[in-house]
Amino acid sequence: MIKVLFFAQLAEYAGRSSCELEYQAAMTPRSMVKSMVGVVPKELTDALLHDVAMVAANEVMIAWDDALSDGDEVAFLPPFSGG
Amino acid sequence: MIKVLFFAQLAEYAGRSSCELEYQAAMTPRSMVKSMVGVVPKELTDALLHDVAMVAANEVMIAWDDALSDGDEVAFLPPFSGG
Amino acid sequence: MIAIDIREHDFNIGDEYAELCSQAPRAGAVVFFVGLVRDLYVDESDDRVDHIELSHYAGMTETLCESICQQANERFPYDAARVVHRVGKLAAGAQIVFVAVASRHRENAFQAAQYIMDYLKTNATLWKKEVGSRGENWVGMKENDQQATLRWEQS
Amino acid sequence: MIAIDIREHDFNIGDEYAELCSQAPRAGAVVFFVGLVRDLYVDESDDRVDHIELSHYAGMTETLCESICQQANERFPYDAARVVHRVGKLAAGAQIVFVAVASRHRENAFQAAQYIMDYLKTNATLWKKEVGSRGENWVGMKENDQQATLRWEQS
Repeated sequence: MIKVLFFAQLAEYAGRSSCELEYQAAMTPRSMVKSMVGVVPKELTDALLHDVAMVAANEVMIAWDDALSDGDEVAFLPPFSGG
Repeated sequence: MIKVLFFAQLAEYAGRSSCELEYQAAMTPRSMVKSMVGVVPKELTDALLHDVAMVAANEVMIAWDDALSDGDEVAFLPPFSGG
Repeated sequence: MIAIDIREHDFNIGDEYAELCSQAPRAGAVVFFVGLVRDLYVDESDDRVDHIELSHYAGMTETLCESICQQANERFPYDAARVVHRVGKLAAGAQIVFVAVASRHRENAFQAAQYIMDYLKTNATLWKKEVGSRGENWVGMKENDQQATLRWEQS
Repeated sequence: MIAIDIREHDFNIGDEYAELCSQAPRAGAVVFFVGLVRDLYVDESDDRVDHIELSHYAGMTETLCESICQQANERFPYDAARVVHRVGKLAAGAQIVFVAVASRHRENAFQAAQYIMDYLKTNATLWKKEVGSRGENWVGMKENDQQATLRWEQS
């Protein structure tokens, strides 16, 4: 299983702040989002595929095409605006 | 009359923090200090003539050869070290 | 000595200062930054922000802030640093963030505090939503904040 | 709004912060600097400073500090600035100086606070005597303080 976290506007688009997905061989953040198209709100996949969100796996920043492992916690992170 | 103020190590050399001097025509800070030689402690005139003290008249910085006026408050200021 | 606290409740400047000083008994210089919720939008028009809502990635935010403070310490060695960042609903005028650095010398304290603030804006998992006369809007990363970070990388 | 206070008694950081904020209700960023009496000499040897004695030219110091704050405001506009500088006998560890700037934006607050501190060191009629294991010594102007001021004149 992969635990997926959404933050800020992405959580609003998703209507939730987290979900769980079945792990698939050779899964990457990009392939995961593509597999969500049509299943989750269109705003969410549009934002993830076309906007500038970043991705973390287990609290470490990774690239959109990095391989994921079963059990990972994957977080989609919109541009930061703290401080 | 000219009121003269000494600060920090200059006050210690002078053994006092202020004194009064008779105003003389065409008096400048430099001519005033030269007229003090032999009258005040040597450490004071040495420090004033050879060190890097600055001079203020009536709380405004002036040059060593600027003319003074009767009634001025003249202050000799060692290098600053606040903060 | 680095301390990071991401929390909902407010902070007291006097208490935070005392805590920092207790961690840095040889320091000669302390620099603090406090960020407050402004009631203005970025364009400074007549519209007004009523409050902001700050969310974050609990755990990762603390790790990133700690890492930013360590990087600051490598460039501008200091004795102690302290970061408090609030999350949740914060009204206009409220305190958002406190960054303080205690160092032997003032130049390092100023530089480290500014470095930490600049990176906190661009590299920590915190998100701000403005709620006011323009409705609800997530704040994007500001270009001048990105430039502030770039400045450190080029110098 | 500029406030200058040269005095013997100690200051409380929380109170000074509250006072500054009350003068700058629209500020989004506050930067403070606090300078403390170090027990080390400038060469950081094993010798120890017991206390310092700070004297000043009453009246002129306030005028010069006000002028430094105005110059900072011309270069880095801010909403309010506050300078508290103690004089008299101050033990190692005591607070000497408080400089705080409240501004709309953090860059100006950082720059103005640092500008004020740098000029306060080199351009205000304040003198420090260190008393400790090396006896009594008047502190001269430090070369790196002069360089810090020059940096603002060249930029």
